[in-house]
Amino acid sequence: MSGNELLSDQGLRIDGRKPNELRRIRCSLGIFSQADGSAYLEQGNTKVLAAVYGPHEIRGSKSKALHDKAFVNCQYSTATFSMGERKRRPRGDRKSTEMSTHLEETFAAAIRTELYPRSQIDIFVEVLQADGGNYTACVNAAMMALVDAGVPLKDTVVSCTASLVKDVPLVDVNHVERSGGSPELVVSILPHSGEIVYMSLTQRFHIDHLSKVLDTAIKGCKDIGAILNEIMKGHLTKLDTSLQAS
Amino acid sequence: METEENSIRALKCEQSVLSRADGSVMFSQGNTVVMASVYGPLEAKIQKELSDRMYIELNYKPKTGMPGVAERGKEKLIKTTCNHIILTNLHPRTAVCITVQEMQDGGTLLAASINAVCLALLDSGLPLQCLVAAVTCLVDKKDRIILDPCISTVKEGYKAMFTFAFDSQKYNLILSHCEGQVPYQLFQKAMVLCQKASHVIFDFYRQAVLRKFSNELL
Amino acid sequence: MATDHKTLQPLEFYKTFLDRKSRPDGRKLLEFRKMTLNAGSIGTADGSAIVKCGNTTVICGIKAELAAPEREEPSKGFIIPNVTLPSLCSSQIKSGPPGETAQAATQFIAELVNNNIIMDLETLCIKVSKWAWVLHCDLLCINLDGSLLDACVMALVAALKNLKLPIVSYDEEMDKLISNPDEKMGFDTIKQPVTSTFSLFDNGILISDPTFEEEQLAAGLTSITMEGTSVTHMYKPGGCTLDEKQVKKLIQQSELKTKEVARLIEEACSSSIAER
Amino acid sequence: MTNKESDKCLICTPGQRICLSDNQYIGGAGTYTRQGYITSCLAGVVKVTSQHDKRILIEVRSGKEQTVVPSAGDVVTARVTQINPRWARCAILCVKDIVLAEPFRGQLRKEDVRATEKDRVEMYKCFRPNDIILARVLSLGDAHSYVLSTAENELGVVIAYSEEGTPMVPVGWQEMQCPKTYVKELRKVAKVLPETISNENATGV
Repeated sequence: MSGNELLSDQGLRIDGRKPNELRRIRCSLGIFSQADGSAYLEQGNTKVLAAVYGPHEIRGSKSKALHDKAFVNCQYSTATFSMGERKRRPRGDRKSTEMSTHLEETFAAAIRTELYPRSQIDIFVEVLQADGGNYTACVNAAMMALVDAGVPLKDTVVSCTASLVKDVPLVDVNHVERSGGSPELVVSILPHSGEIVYMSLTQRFHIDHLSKVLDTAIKGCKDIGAILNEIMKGHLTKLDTSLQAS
Repeated sequence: METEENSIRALKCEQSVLSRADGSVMFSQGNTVVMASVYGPLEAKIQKELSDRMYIELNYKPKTGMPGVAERGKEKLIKTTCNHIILTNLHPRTAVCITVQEMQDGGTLLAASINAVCLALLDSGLPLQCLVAAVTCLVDKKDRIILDPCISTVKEGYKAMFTFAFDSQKYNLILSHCEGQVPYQLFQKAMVLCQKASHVIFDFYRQAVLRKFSNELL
Repeated sequence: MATDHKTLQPLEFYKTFLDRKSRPDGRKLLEFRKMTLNAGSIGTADGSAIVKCGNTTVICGIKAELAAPEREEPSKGFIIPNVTLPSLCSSQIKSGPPGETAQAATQFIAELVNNNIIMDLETLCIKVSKWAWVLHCDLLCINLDGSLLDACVMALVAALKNLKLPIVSYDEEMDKLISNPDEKMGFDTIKQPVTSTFSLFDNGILISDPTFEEEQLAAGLTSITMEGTSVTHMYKPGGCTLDEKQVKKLIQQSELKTKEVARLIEEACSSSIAER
Repeated sequence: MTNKESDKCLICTPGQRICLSDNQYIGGAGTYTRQGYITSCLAGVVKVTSQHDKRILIEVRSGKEQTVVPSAGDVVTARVTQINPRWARCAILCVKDIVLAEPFRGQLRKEDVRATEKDRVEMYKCFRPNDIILARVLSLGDAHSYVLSTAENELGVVIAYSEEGTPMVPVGWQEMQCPKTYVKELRKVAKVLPETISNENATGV
């Protein structure tokens, strides 16, 4: 998968998007009755479910209890039918545990945990269909689920990926572009305050390009943030009539 | 469609075979042999403890190998039956551990293990609401209902196999487990047949208890 | 005040509804919840379906692989079902190895599949004792609100009908499999068993399609699987007793639901989304 | 945000700055102040209410009742799960009048049961498993349970079941009676008038 197939000379990508164009985002909130907050998010062909339980009592080992703030527990799992070939262990493998710890650190920074001392907030994420950008879709879905659960957040958390092909930065990378060996920069930010909460880079590119690719990623995050805010407001206006009454 | 073989195979049981168990039985139905033991009421583990009733733990041990998903399915069936027949609210915050060990597979394992558990509970003296008797029947390819089939008839292949368990008060249905597909009238006919056959097993329980206490009274 | 009554004395709260022949969510005693079915929604799976019975939602994804059949049954392929309840689906489910409900559900579906009720396993065989299809059917419950078995069976049947496998032929001398990708083999002619779950209360009241709370409060639970008018499986794991009259009533009630669901699956497989 | 009262109420998302936090505006529930700005931490509708001392209170209210955790001083409703001579373990079901999605674990020590003669309290004379009690949260306690207290007259047993299983009627501040079997059982009764009791019983208390 050499460079010119990823980016044709007219500047179009494999799936026909322009380099700075995001994949189609669709999201719905409050889709489960059992969870306190839930969300379903589609970014292109990547489909992710997120559910939030809590804040509730610490389950399992009591050692995790923090006396002054809530303990955020995340679990990232991919459905066995979500990839090309069947995935043997949906949860236990190293990639899932790594993703879970990254999610925990991202959301421990975003949730106002000091309001709920010695309790636990559970965030469960299930990837139904994986087409690249799994981590970013999980972060965005988990954030929407937290908002639906009414958990107070310092700020929304938005995540996006960016890549570099033939010195042209691409935003919101899908599976084909990622598996073609091109570098992938994943960034999670708090859009209003602009702070970067999580950043990781796979493969290599020259240091001069870093600022260019990082700006593309952050711009991608801000655009996704705006779209998700609209969806949130749309969801709230639907509930608005009940809010007026209360 | 008369049923040529409508009798239950020879039933034999020996109670209090294990010295350390509160109740134990070696039960055989034809050439299906099952052993059951009851330990309890004993102190429950903290997270398993129920505040208003007794926690029932049931392990089903196959003859060879580790218990798999099929054994877990059987465990759930027998466990919920025990939950109904044992008066669990008389012993709150305790636990009882029931173990079923498969000794020989003569075809009707599920029915034999339910009868064995009932006998073991009788032997252990736990307060029971009623007794339970399980009967298996088989509908072969020519729509004939065979009661309590032995392993050879099962191996010949069958259209459907039902296991029904009835209580001793009004002979109502407590447990039912079926494999295979059969028209509704035949299903109803099989259930009625098993209900009549369960009387045989209840009489056997009475004789077993009689035999047990008779040699103790002598 | 109602929510306090519900949490402090759940059984009395529920009994007040039962006495008036209704239920907290407004349904009558033997009324089923709204069912939605969406076939073929997961692109990466060979066959898939999403089923929503009331709030209980189950996704079935089928991945096909090739393997050698067993020696005792050389001409049979395999269907391996696996019901997973992630801790996402309810607060009662803890993360870790599958619990008792998940394993009992897997066992229930395995029994349904293994004695040729849904489809004849011979159709999955490519070359006797050499090559056969293995269908890994993964049933993922993403919201558990009672009557899990109904949703699982419906999702499995819909996914199998939606399944498309490449037609594969065995080349004798080259001992190789040849498949032409454009021709696809469908499974539309499979039988469609339908499960309906009822929960029983000790005062003889029977209710259908129970929610999660109703299952916890009930004294017994039974799931009847039927196909047309014949009974495939009456799964009653203990709990309070049933006499013949009640069993007859339950079977008639599940016959109604069988027609309902058969029509729903037909509709779903023709268009991709169907609702009742 | 302009000060004029826009007819369409403003919907805000977490992290959105609402206004400058000076002495005229104060942030209420659902908001927090950061770098001098009142910022919302919930997705919901901004409620602007002017208080009696002419300062304007800014609140954000989301559709869901806000998630709450028992904190010191709250009156909670709990169910007693386990009793032993030194303490009673209970499951906290509601905090003030908000029902919790999942119970929290609480512990009621012997010396916190009564205000008077603390040390001569016998637990089995005050509580039984499955009783519903009103209690006050004293502190967060050790790692796994909140410390509760019923040392006030309005706190104690509200709903208790007799041996036979029927809800009992309070007939004194230490006794409850089963309406069916007329058996009297000892409980530390809360002096609150449960609605189910008609008035003429109240005079008997």
